[in-house]
Order: sequence, then structure tokens, then C-alpha cells
Amino acid sequence: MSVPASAYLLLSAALFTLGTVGVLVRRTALILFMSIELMLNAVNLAFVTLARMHGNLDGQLAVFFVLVVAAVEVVVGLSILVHIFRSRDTVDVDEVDLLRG
Amino acid sequence: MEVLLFAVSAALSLAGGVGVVAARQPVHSALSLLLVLGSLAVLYLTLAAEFLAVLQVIVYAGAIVVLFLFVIMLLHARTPESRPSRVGGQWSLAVPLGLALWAGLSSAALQLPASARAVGPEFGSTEAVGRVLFREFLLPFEVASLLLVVGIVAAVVLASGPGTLPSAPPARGREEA
Amino acid sequence: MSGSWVLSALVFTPLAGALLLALLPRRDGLLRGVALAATLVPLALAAVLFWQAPRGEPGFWLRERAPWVAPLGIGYHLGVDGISLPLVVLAAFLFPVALVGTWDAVRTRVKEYLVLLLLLETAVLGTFLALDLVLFYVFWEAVLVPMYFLIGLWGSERRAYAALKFFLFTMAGSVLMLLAIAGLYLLAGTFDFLQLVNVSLPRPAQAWLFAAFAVAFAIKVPLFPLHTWLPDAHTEAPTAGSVILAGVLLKMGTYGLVRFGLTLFPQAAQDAAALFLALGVVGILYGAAVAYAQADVKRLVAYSSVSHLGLVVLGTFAFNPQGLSGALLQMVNHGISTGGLFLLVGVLYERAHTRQLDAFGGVARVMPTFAALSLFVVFSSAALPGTNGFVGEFLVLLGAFRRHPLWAALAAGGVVLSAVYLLWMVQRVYFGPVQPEVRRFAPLRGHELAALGVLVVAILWIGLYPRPWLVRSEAAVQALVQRVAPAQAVGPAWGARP
Amino acid sequence: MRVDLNPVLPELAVALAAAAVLVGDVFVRGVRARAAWLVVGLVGLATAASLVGRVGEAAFGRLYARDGLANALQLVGLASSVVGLLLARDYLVRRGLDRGEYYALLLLSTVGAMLLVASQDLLFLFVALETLSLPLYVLAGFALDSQRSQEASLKYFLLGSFASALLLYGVALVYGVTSSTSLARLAQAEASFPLLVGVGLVVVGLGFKAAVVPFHAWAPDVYEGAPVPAVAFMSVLAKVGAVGALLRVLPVTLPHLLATWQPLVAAASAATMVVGNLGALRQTNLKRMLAYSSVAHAGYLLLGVAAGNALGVWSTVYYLAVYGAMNLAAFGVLTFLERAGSEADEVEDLRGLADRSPAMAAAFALSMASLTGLPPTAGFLGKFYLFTAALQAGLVWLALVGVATSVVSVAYYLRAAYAAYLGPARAGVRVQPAPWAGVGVTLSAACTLLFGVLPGPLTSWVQRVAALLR
Amino acid sequence: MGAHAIPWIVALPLAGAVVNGLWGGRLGRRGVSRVACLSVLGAFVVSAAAARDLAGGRASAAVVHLFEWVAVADFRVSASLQWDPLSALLALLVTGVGFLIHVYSTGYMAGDPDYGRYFAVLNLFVASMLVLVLGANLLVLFVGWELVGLCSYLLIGFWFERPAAAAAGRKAFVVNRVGDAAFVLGILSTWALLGTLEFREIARLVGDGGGALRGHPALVAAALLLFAGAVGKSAQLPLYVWLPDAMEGPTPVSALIHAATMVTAGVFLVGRLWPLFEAASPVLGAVVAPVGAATALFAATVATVQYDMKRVLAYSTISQLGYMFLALGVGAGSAAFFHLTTHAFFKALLFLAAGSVMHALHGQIDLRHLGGLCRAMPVTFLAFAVGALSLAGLPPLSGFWSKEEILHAARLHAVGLWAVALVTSFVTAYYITRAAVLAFLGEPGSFHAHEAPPAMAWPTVALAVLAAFGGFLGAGWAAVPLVAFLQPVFGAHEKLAPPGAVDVGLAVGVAACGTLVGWWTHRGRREVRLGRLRDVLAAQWGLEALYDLAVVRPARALSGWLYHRVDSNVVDRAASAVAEAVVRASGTVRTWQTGNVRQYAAGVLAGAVVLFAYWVLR
Repeated sequence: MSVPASAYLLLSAALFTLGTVGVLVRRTALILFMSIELMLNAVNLAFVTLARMHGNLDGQLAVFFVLVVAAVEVVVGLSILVHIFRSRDTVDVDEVDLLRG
Repeated sequence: MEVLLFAVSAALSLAGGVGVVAARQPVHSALSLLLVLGSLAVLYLTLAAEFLAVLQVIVYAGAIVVLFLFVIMLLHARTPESRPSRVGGQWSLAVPLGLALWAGLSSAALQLPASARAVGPEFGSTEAVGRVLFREFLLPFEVASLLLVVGIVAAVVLASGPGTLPSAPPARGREEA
Repeated sequence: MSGSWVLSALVFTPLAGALLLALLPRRDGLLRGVALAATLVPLALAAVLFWQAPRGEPGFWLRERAPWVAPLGIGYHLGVDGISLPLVVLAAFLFPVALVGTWDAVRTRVKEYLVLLLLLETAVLGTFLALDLVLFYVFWEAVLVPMYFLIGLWGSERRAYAALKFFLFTMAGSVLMLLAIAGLYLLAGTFDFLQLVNVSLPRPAQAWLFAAFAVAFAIKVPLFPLHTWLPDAHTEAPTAGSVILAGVLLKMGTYGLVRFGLTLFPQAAQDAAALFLALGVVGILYGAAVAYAQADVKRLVAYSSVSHLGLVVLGTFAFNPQGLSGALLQMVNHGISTGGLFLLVGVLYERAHTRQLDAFGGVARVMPTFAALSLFVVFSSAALPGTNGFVGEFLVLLGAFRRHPLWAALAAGGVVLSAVYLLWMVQRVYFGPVQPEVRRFAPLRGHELAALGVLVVAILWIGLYPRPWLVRSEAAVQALVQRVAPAQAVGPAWGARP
Repeated sequence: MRVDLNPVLPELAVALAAAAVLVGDVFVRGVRARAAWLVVGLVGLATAASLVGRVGEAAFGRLYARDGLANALQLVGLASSVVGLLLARDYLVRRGLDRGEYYALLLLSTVGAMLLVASQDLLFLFVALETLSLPLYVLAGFALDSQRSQEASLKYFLLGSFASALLLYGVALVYGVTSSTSLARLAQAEASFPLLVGVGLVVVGLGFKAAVVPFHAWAPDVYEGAPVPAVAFMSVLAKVGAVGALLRVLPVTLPHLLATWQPLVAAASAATMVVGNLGALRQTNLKRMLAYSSVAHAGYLLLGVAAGNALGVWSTVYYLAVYGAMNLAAFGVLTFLERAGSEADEVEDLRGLADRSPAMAAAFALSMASLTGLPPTAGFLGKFYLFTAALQAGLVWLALVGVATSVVSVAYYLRAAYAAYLGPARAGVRVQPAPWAGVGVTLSAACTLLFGVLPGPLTSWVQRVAALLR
Repeated sequence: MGAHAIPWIVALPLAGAVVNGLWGGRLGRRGVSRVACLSVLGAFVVSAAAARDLAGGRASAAVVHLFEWVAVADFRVSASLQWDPLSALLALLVTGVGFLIHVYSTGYMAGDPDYGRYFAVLNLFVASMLVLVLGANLLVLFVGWELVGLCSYLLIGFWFERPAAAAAGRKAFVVNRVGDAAFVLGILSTWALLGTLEFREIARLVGDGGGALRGHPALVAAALLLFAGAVGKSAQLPLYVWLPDAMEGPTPVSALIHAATMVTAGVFLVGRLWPLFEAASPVLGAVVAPVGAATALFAATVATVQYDMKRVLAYSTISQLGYMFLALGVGAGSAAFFHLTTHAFFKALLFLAAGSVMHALHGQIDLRHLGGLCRAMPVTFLAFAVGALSLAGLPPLSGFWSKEEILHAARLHAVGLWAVALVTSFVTAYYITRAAVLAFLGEPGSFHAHEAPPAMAWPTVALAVLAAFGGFLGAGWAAVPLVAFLQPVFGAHEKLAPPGAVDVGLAVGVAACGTLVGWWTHRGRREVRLGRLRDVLAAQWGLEALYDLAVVRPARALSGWLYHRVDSNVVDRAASAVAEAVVRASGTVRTWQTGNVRQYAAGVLAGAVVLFAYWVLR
């Protein structure tokens, strides 16, 4: 491993942060989703790196489960989104604020 | 070689990440996400995670991003953010928070015990991962299947749409699983 | 004394009555009858207790004990001694009186009303008898909900505000007490009063715990400046609610101060005595002064409570047998006289549907019997000798005087003031030319006469022959004084006696 | 490869019930027939409950431990699911939402919660958490024709996923430090910045589910928008799962790092109590008020977590049980009210309830009293235990915040209870017959009273949980 | 008659009160008056029998213990009655005069609808007064003390529909309460010092000048406080204000309560605690005597300008009570009680006569509208004349003897006060003559008067006889029984040398001058021009206004201020402010809940960042 693990981890941190910033600044629900996927992928990178670092496979298993969860999340999320789009004709999350106060 | 590979992949993934967040069109975001996923798959390879690299390409790039694109098409891929937002100041929130988060995560990462162990060629192979999976992580594996069921049911429920009678047969959404 | 079920029966008969009422059909007369029966049982039992109470016994002469929340040692522990006995009798007495006195004053949702009243009685009796701190707190707080609804549902115009204010004030104090109970448990390892009595706590701990308890009690009493819930609650409550609120509920505060404040934290109580004496005196004068400014009869009576309860606190913190006995007797007296005053206002309100002093005048001409009974109650409240008020007030003053003549001197000022506002009320309401509306007042009805008559009998009994009350608590009072202030248990204050 | 399935038999029973519902739903038509799903669900839950008692304490590999804490919390979760099912049926039928999927999702979510409280591994914890959450997202949006329900679902989902990602990064960091995701390894870890950040992020994720400030913002919106029975269920089950997991991660696993996390948890607890109660104070929408109330109760529950002592742990469990009973009773009463085919969920809609349905009004008043923490209801004793625990841990200020906010809560809880006893009813508001929900409300109200009047047995039972802590 | 009979003295009128109170309506007028009069007469008979035994030495002073009343720890007081010369004298007076006035009332009140109530309270008053004078300890005395106050309140306000009457009753009670508060404190001081409230014990402890306790500050304080109580009840300066207003009550009530008996309770109290006051050395001389003298003069001057005949008598009463206190202050206890007795006769007589006038003239009592009544009401006129001259102190009427006694004692002990008393004597003679002249002499006014009915006339005549000859009961030098009878109470040492001719001459001369001046200046129903002085006197030297300005108004203002400003705007406001702050905070919290998902996410992230920050900064 000639590239230090910390480099991978910094990359992971950066991607994760990008994802969170995306969640905070974008209004299109789809892009919000994708930002969350980005965050999950950043976590995956960290897991893989750490698995390599520690020399055990727990980390890689974690990635496996994250993948599954991510897949299901996308299914559920997109279903919700499509459903909402059908009744409101928008995917702008800022316009989804009937409930507040 | 490895450094170069890392550098290129890292750069691409960062670029993709920025793309996801910054693209005006959801389609571009999706494509940028694809770029990130691909680059990460490469990085997984450099980290001795062959199985995951493959999985990454198949599941993520192959299924999830496609799903995203599919939905984007379905929703006519409009660009809603051209209208002014009802909520201002998100950027001024996001930047300091993001910086703080990044600083925190990075410094945490840098303080991890950095002892790279030598690993055998087996490490990260499908067999090795499978062995651990079925030996130690069997229960979560089973639970993951429940999760998939949840996903299916969710799609079924939500796809039936407003006004649909409950007795109407679920017609769509099966394919997503 | 045999029969360990007596206390439980005393406490829970009203509850059983409430449950029975809930099942009965909505026939008001039937419901009222059953409710009255359910309040007469505790009265009978209380009378038996009073009858059988041993003289000269300082401790709890009748107790009941069963595990309740065993893991924490929280017990179902009831007991009666010379200090709680008068209050139990008072509570058991006032509930039927209030019920009879306002027999059909409430005509809507009679069932709910009676159920709440009975629940209230169980909670109140439990409060006076509980010997486990958690149990005590349970009863203490259980008083709030029925009272809240009694005010909130059957009260007058600003009932929702008043009910909530009552609740919030009381609760604000009692949660502190709850924490103190927990703290006490952590320090002493028990919730049991009888065990706690034997635990001596370090001074700072005592101070904090006492402060928490005292705030809870002071709000309930209520002690100046924590009293502002009281005028609103009393004024807005339905008559029976006011009677119970003033007659019994306020005593929970003073009882708590005596039972827990003084007994468990003697040192802290000593340290804080000056403050409480001062607040008591301020309350006496302030309550009286403000009462005089009232245009609403009920509010006037409410402020008079502030004044009278100040006297009770004064006697309590005099830390001598006379002061404490006087305070205890004064609790009973105030229950009878102020309960009676609220009943009077209720009788008037039934007829006039207003409580403004201006609206009355000449009632004594139209309702002579009522006026005569009223005067008894009024002068009992003004502590005229021959009535119960005097005996209590005099003992309190005596106790205060022994503590320091200044306290008594200031408190005696309250004696003057109570006559000022009470007679002002009498003058405006009963005397003067007969107002046109007053002329149409119906004469006193049988149940009103009965309730007031019973109160007058009680007023005269205690006023002329208070001995049965005093002897039953004397030993307990002396033991308590011994505990709080051993130096002051005996001997005159000025020491010049030849 | 021999796998001993015994420890997970209860979960299996529930999952099988869910599967049975799903499969059966394909074949069964007709509203009346679908009552069968209720029965199947109840049977599954009951079986699971009896199995929990039967299995005793056992482990499934390194990931999963069926210990006292798990058993207690699972039973609480199962009980609330039972009531959750009972409350749903009549409502769903009335609203035309009666589908097998509801029951299946509810049961699957229950499985998730059961696993969550028993998981001994952060990775497994994550999976279980998702199993708990994902069905809830769908349940929140189950009233398909309601825009509010949709919005609730979307918000819940987006924020939930976001919080999951944060939690996951925390897991990664912990893994980075201990080279394992196992809690057993974590229990031996020394304090270090990455570890603390990792644990912190895990706590953020769990805190989100439990609606702890500042991760609570979803709760009012979601509760208001989601269908009442779903809210009733999720408000309890999510809390049981998340707080249970918090107990397991913090006081049970990391007692040696108490000094590092206690101040933060205490602060969060205080903030949660304050924000929750203040937020509820002036709500006119009953569901929203109860949502803030559930936020506030997350704060009270966290009080026990923050205390970190044995008393704190078991009183948290106790309070979870109590919270389940009283909250289900409160929401349960709401399932009866209807206006023009949809929910009547304003505080004022309660008016006249006492005249139309004295029993429901009494149950509602009882649950409000209990939520306030008034004796002799269960809520009182629960809070008392928690405050005592906080005092024992030296967190006097926190206990003071707790009692102060309890006083504030009086104002809104009583206002609601008061409304139920004021007549006359609002025009258009009707009290619908709902026998199943009636059973559910009665059960929860009875528990609310029972745990307050005779708290001994439940107390001794949850006290055994404390055996985990040295 | 033994001590066992003593309780009956109280019980009979009390029973009368109860019977009339409960069944007054059913008994009818005749029944009511029978019960009322006979019960008092019975008490008189019992008292007389017991007093005869006491005076004849057949029985000794005794204390009748009834039951233990208030007893806590070392404070033990029983309900007990004391029978000794002092209480016997007062009991006779109360029941005797009381009986006469009861009889008178049956005539005076004959037309009143509340006949039963009147006699119930009047009987209650007699009973209470008897408790006061018979009480064997301070606490029992205080019971009577307050109960007579109550009866006074009820009877002043008897015609309660008249606002003035209702207000006067309240005023009387409240002003008395001021004194009573001091009285209570005095009781407390006494107990704190001596450990007992029993009169006999007190006498034993501080008797013979007090011994070691003589002049003890606490003793002085106790005496002063008790005296303050007496000042209230006996309407002395500065607490006299209630008595003139008390004339709103029916006239027989004024005669009995506000002239003959109740108002003398203060004098009785000092007499009862004579050893204590003697031991509290400077109090008698330095406080009691000056207060008495000042009040005597003050009230007499005010009486000179009153037009309401009853008010003239009221101020006169205040003034005469001042004499009694002066006597007590100079150590002449038996003189004080002698004057108390004669005053009871002649002042009751005056009131009854005035009542007869009112009765005849349907309530008219204003001297400006009276005149020439002597022809229409000769009996009443004669009675009034006897009373007036007795009050003026002309021999051989009773007032002369007792007043002379007091003047003599004053001259011996305090010459300055003696001078004041002498001046007062002149003014007294002047104002009562003025009243008599204006009412009875001169041209009749435009009214039709008639003589009083027998029920009123006979008691008046009886009192006239007593007022005329009562003086022979006991001037100190006359060797008649009163001083000897009271000797156990006041001791032998006060036995005075008989007054010299100069004393007598001066006293008689001054009184005669006063009478003549009074007659001369008012003959023909004229009024003296006094100019500004009249206003000053009518305004009671400005005292009433001063009280109004310094006490009543400030008190009322303070009360209003406390309620409206302090209670509502500070105390309650403070609580509301907390509530409002909470509500405002609640609003703030709600604004955080914008409904926007991205902001919620920012919140979550912020939480996480705070977490980091905490661990970095820790």
C-alpha cells in the first residue's frame, strides 16, 4: 500500500462533506437523493480503506450491507418521490412545506 | 503506479462529487454520480476489495443510477431550481457547516492508528467475503432480505397512487426491485 | 387500637363511591345521595378516630403498612397522630358539609362533578395520612386534577385561566418537592417517614431539601408573595370547590410544613424560621390590607385566607407548643370559618348570580336567619372570643410572643384589619337599604341551613370547649417542638417569672 | 454450518406473520376478510412475546445478544405493536386504506426494532435500524390521497436517510479505531478523538430516530402529516428502538467513557425537554402537539441515558413502557375522531367528547395526566424514577430542567384534556365506532393506570435490566 | 348564697338570649319581654343575694372553676368566675341597671318589628358583661370584653338599614379592635412575665407594690398595653371616636352599653388589675391620670357645642370616664368605682330621659328643634334635671359625692390634674345645663309631645331615685359601705382624710357657676356665640379630621395601592411575566420549525458539528 490510508480517508471525508453540502443546498429532491448516495459511497470508501488497513473483512462486509440498504432506500425514496410528483407536480423540496410551525 | 491510479481516481471522484452537488440538471447529477461510483470501484480495487468493486459496478452503477435516470425521465427532468428558493441562506449555512464537518472528519481520520497490515491475495475476494458473510454476518444477511421485502412492499404501496382503491391489484413498481 | 383497615377505609371509601357513581344512571338526586353517603362514611370513621385517639401519645397510634413498590422500598404506609388527626377530621367534615351546602347548586354534569369531588376527598385524606413520601406525593398531586376540573368545568367566567393558574403554581412548587423526595431517598435510602425521622442529615443537605419542600408548601399555603393563584382560583371555583379549596387544600401546605418541613429538617427549619415568621406576618397584614380593597365578595374572602394562613405559618415557626398547637387548631378553624364564608358567598351567588359587593345591601332584612348564621361565621373568621377562631389565634399569638414580642405585635395588627374588611363586607352585603334585587331573594333553603348550622355548631364547640382538640395533639406537638427547638419547649420567654 | 436459530425465534415469528400477511394478501379480497391480517399479526406478536419469555437469555454469534435489556425492550416493542395493530384496523377501513401491506410493514418494522435493541454490533445495528425505519417511511405516507401524508413521508425519508449516512460514518470511524464493529470491542476502547467522533455520529443517528433536539425537526411535521395509527405506532416503536440502542451503546457499552458523553447527552436531554415542551405549548393541532410532546419525552428518556447509572438504565426502560402505554392511549383516542372523511385532529375537535364517549374522554384525560407526569398514573412514577436517576448521577440541574419543563407541559396537556370535557362538540366532528381501536385504547389506558397504581411488578421486572451494568 | 350560684348570674341572661334568639319570633312580644326582663331580674336577684353574703361576711371571695378551657403545655387557662367585692359591685350594677333598661326598652321598642332580635342581643349583652366582670382570669375577661363589643356592634347597628347605623357599628367595633389588639398583647406580656392570667395569682405575684418586680419594664409594658385596651373600650383619648357615633343605636342601648356599663369596662379592667398597675409604678400616675384628665376636659369642651342631645351625653360619658381614669391614676381606686356607680345611675337616667323625648317626638333629638318640653313631659323633665344636676356635681345628688371624692384625691396627688378636673367640672355643669335648658325650657317648638308610657317612665323614675340618693352609698369620709366593701380590692392605704370645706366649697362653687352660666347664656333658647371656637369644638379639636387624614384615608389608599399596584402589577405580574416569557419562547421555538427539509438537515448537521466542537474543545 504505497498510498497512505489517510489519503483515502481524506478523500472519503471530502466526498462525504460534498454529499452533506448537496443535501443542504439543493432543492431538487432527486439531487438530494443523489447527494445522500454520495455520502453513503464516501462511507463505503472509508470502510474499504479501513478494512484494508486493519486487514480484516468486517469493513468490506459493511460495504456489502450498505449497498443493500442503499438499494432499498433508493427504491423506497424514489417511490415516494414519484408518488408526490404525481399529486403535486414538483420535486422541489422547498415547496413541500405544508407542515410546519 | 498505485499513486497515479489513486490520484486520478480521487480527482475524478471529487469532480463527480462536485458535479452531483452543483449540476443544474438532475441528469447531469446522475451522470456525475456515475463517475463517482466508477472511480470508487477503481479505488476499491487498489484496496484489495475485488468483490466489492464488482458489486459497486453492478449494483450501484448498473441498477441504482439507472433507476435514478429512469425516474428523471419519468418526471420530465425539469429544472425547478431556476425559480428563487423560498428558503434563503442555505449556502451560508452549508459552507461553514460543511467545512466544520470536513475538518472534524478529516482530523478524526488522520488520528486513526495508521498501521497498514499486509494482507494475502485472498483478502477481499468473493470467497473470503462470502465466508465471513455466512459465518459471522448471517443474521444481518437474513435481515437484509427483509429489507428488500420492505422495498418491494413500499413500491407496491406507493405506486398504487392516490385515489386508487385498495383492492386494485398492484400494477407497477415490481421491476424496481 | 384494632382494625387496621380503618385508615384505608377512610381514604378509599370516597374513591369507591366515585366508581359506583360512574356506573349509576344519571339521576341527579340518586347521584347526590350516593355521593353524600360516600362522604359520610369517612366522617363517621374520622369521628371514631377522634373518639378513640389516645391522650398523651406523641407518635402514630394507628398505622397501616403494606409494600407498594417493593424494589425501591416505597410503601403503602398510612398513619395518624395528633398532628394529622385534626386535619383528617376537618377534611372528612367539610366534604359532606360542602356537598350538602351546595346540594343542587351544580345542575350540569352532576355525575362528573360528584365523581371529581369524591376523588378529591380520597386524595386529600390520603395526603394527611400518608407516611411514605412517595405515597404522600401521589396523594398531594392527585388533588390537582380533580380540582382543576372542578374549577375549569363548573367555575365562573375566567375559570379556564384560574384553573390553569392554580395548577401551574402548585405544580411548580411540588415538582421541587418531588426532586427533594428523590434527593432524600438518595441520601437516606428510604422513603419511609418513620425511618427518615431517625436519619440526621448534614446541614447543607437539610437546607436544600427543606427549601424545596418549603417552596412547595409555601405555594400551597399560600405564603406571600406566592399567593396570587389563590384569589383567582377561589373566586372562579364553584362554591363547593371554594369551600374545599380554602377549607382543606390550603391546609395541605401548612400540614406539610409541620409534618415534613419541621420534622425532617429541624435544623434547616430553625435557620429559616426568621424568614417564615416574617413572611407569615407580611401575609397577615398584606392579605388583610388587600382584602379590604376588593369589590368582589369571593375575592375578599380569598385574600382573607392569605391573611389567616399567614397566622398559621407564624404559629408553626414559633417553635413552641402554644404556637404549634395554635397553628394546628387554626388550620381547623380556618377550614371551618373560611369554608363557611365561601358557603355564604355561594348562598348569595345562588340568588344574585353576582359576587360584587355593590350588588348587595339589606340582605339581613330579607334573609334574617341567614344573616344571623353569617355573623357567626364572620366573627369566627374575625376571631371573636367564644368562637373557634379566637382560641387558635390567641395560641398562635402567644406562641409568636414567646418567640419574640415583635412578631405578636405585628400579627395583632392583623386582628384589627380582619375586623375592618370582614365588617366592611357585612356592612355592604347584609346591612344598608334593601336593594331591589335583594328583595327578591329566596329565603334560606333547608340544605343551606343544615350546612351552615353544622358549621356554627362547630364554631361554638371549638370556641367554647377546644380541649378535646388540644389534648389530642398536645403530646405530638410537644414531641415535635422538642425535636425542632429543644430549648424552647419549656420556660417563659422573658424568664422574669418569680 | 449449524446455526442455532433459537435466539431469534421471536423475531422470526413476527417476520413470518408479516410474510403470511403479504402472501395472503395476494389471495384475499374484501374488507371483512382482511380482518384476518389483524389476527395474524396479533398471533405473530403474541407468539413472539411468549417466545421472548421462553428463550431467555442467549446470543446469536457476536452480533446479537438476547439479554435482559433486549428482552425487556422487545416486550415493550411487541406490546406497542399489538396496540398499533388494534388501532389501525378500524381507521384504515374507514379511510379506505385497509391493505395487507400496512400490517406487513408494521410487523417488519417491529422486527427491526426487536433486532435493534438486541444488536451487539454497530453494523448490525445499522441494518436493524434501517429495517425499523424504512417501513415507517412508507407508513407515514400510507394515506396516499393526502398531500400531508405524502409530505410527511418524504421529509421523514430524506432526513432519515441523511441521518443514517451520518450514523454510518460514525460506524466507520469506530471500526477504524477498534478494527471491529462489535460493541464488545468498543467496550474496551480507550477514548480518542476518532472514537468519540464515531460514537458521536452513531448517537446522532440514533438521536434522530428518537427525535432528540437538534435532530428532532422531522417529528412534528411527520406526526402531523402521517395517518394517526401510523403515528401512534411509530412514535412508540421508533423510540423504543432508538432509545434502547442508545442505552446499549452508551451506558451499557461505554460506562468507562461516561465523563466524555454524559455532558453532551445531558445537554441534548435538556434541549430536547425544553424545545419539545415549548413547541407543544401553543399548538392547536393535536397531532402536532403530541409530536412535540414525543420530542419532549425523548428528552425525559435521555435523562436516564445521561444518568448512565443502573437506576438510569432501568428507569429509562420503565419509562419507555409507560410512554408506550400513555402515548398509544392518547393517539388511540384520536383515531376515533373524524371530520368529513378525514381526521379531526385539532385540539378543539375534542370538545364534547366526554358527552359522546365518556370512556374515551376518560382514557384521553388519563393519558394526558400521565404524559404530564401526574400521580397516580404511570407517567408520574416513570418520571420520578428518571429524576431520581439524574440526581443520583449528580445531574441536579438536568433534573431541575426536567421538572420545570414538566410544569410547562401541564399547560398544553391539560388544555387538551379540558377540551374533551367542554361541550358542545364542534360542528362536523364525529366520533366513529371503532371496536378494535377501543380494545387498543382500553388496553393502553389500563396499563397507564396500572403501572401507576401498582408499579411494583413492572419495576422489579425492569430492574433486572440493570444486571447488565456490573 | 354560695359560690355555686355565681354561674347562674351569667347563665340566666344567656339563656334569655338563646331563647329570644331562637324562638323570639314565636314567643310574641309579651313572651319576649318576659323572658328578657325576668332573666336579668333573676341574675340581679342572685347577684344581690350573693353580694349580701359577701358584704355581710357570710361568704368570702371565691373562684368558681367551670372547666379547663385553653390548655397547651405550660399555658393553662380555665373558664372560671370570680366573686369578690369588685365583681359583685359591677354585677349588681349591670343586672340592676340592666333590668331597669330592659323594662324601659319594652316600652321604647314596642313598635319595632325586630323586637325579638333586640332583646336577644340585649340579654346577650348582659350575659357578656357579666362574663367580663365575673371572669377570674384575663382570658375569660377578654371573652366578655369582646362579646360586649360584639353586642355593642349589633345594637349600634340595630337599625342596620340606615347606612349611618351600619357604619357606626363597624366603626365602634374596629376602633375597639385597635385597643383590643393592645389588650391581647398585654395579656401575652402578663403571661410571659408572670406565667399566669388568674387575677388572684397576679395579685399574689405583684401584690404589695410588686416587690422585686416593681417597675419591671415588662410589667410596665404589660400595664401600658392593657391600659390601651381600656382606652379603646372606655373611649378615652385617642380612641374615643367611636362613642359619639355609637348614638346611632336605640337610646336604651346607649344608656346601658354606652353609658352605664360597657364603656366602664376599661375602668373595671384597671381596677381588676389594680395590684399590677400599682406595681407597674409610673404607669398610673404618668399615663392613666393624664389621659383621664385630658379626655375629661377635651370631651367636656366638645360637648358644649353639640346639638344632638345624645351626642352631648356621649361626650359627657367620655368626659366622665376620664374622671374615673383620673381617679385611678391618682390611686383613688374606690373613688373611681364610686363614680362609676353613680355615673351609671345618672347617665343612664339622662339617656332614658333623652330616649323618652325621642320616643315622644318620633326620633327628634336636635336641641335646636326642641324646647319647652317641661310642660308636656314633666316626669321626664324632672328625671333629666336630677340627672343633669347630678352630673354637674351639685349636692346632694349622687354625682356630687363621687366627683368630690375624685377632685379631692387629685388635689392630694396631682395638683395640675386637679385644676384640669376643676375646669372640666365647670364645663360639665355648663354643657348639661345648656342641654337641659335648650330641650326643656323656653317656648315649646311646633310639635306634639306626650309623656312616656309607664314601661318607660317607671325605670326612669327608679333611676332618678338612684341618681339622687346613690351618693350616700359611699363617700370615703361618710363611713358608708362602698369603700369598705371595696377595701379588699384597693387596700386600706388609700383611705383619705375627709375633704376640707375649701375642697367642697370650691367643687360646689365651680359646679354651681357652670350651671348658672349654662342657664344664663341659654335661657330663652338662645345660643352662645363662640365664633371660630365653635367650629373647632364641633370638629373635636380637629381630631376626627386628623384621623381621617392620618389613618383612614392612608389606610384605604394603601389598601387600594397594595391591591392594584403591588398585588396585581408586581406580584402577580411577576408570575405572569414568567408565563409570558415561556409563551414567547414557545413562539420562537415554533419559528424554528420552518417546514423546510433542508433546514432540518442543516439542524441535524449542526448538531453533529457541535458534537465535534465539544470534543475538540474539551
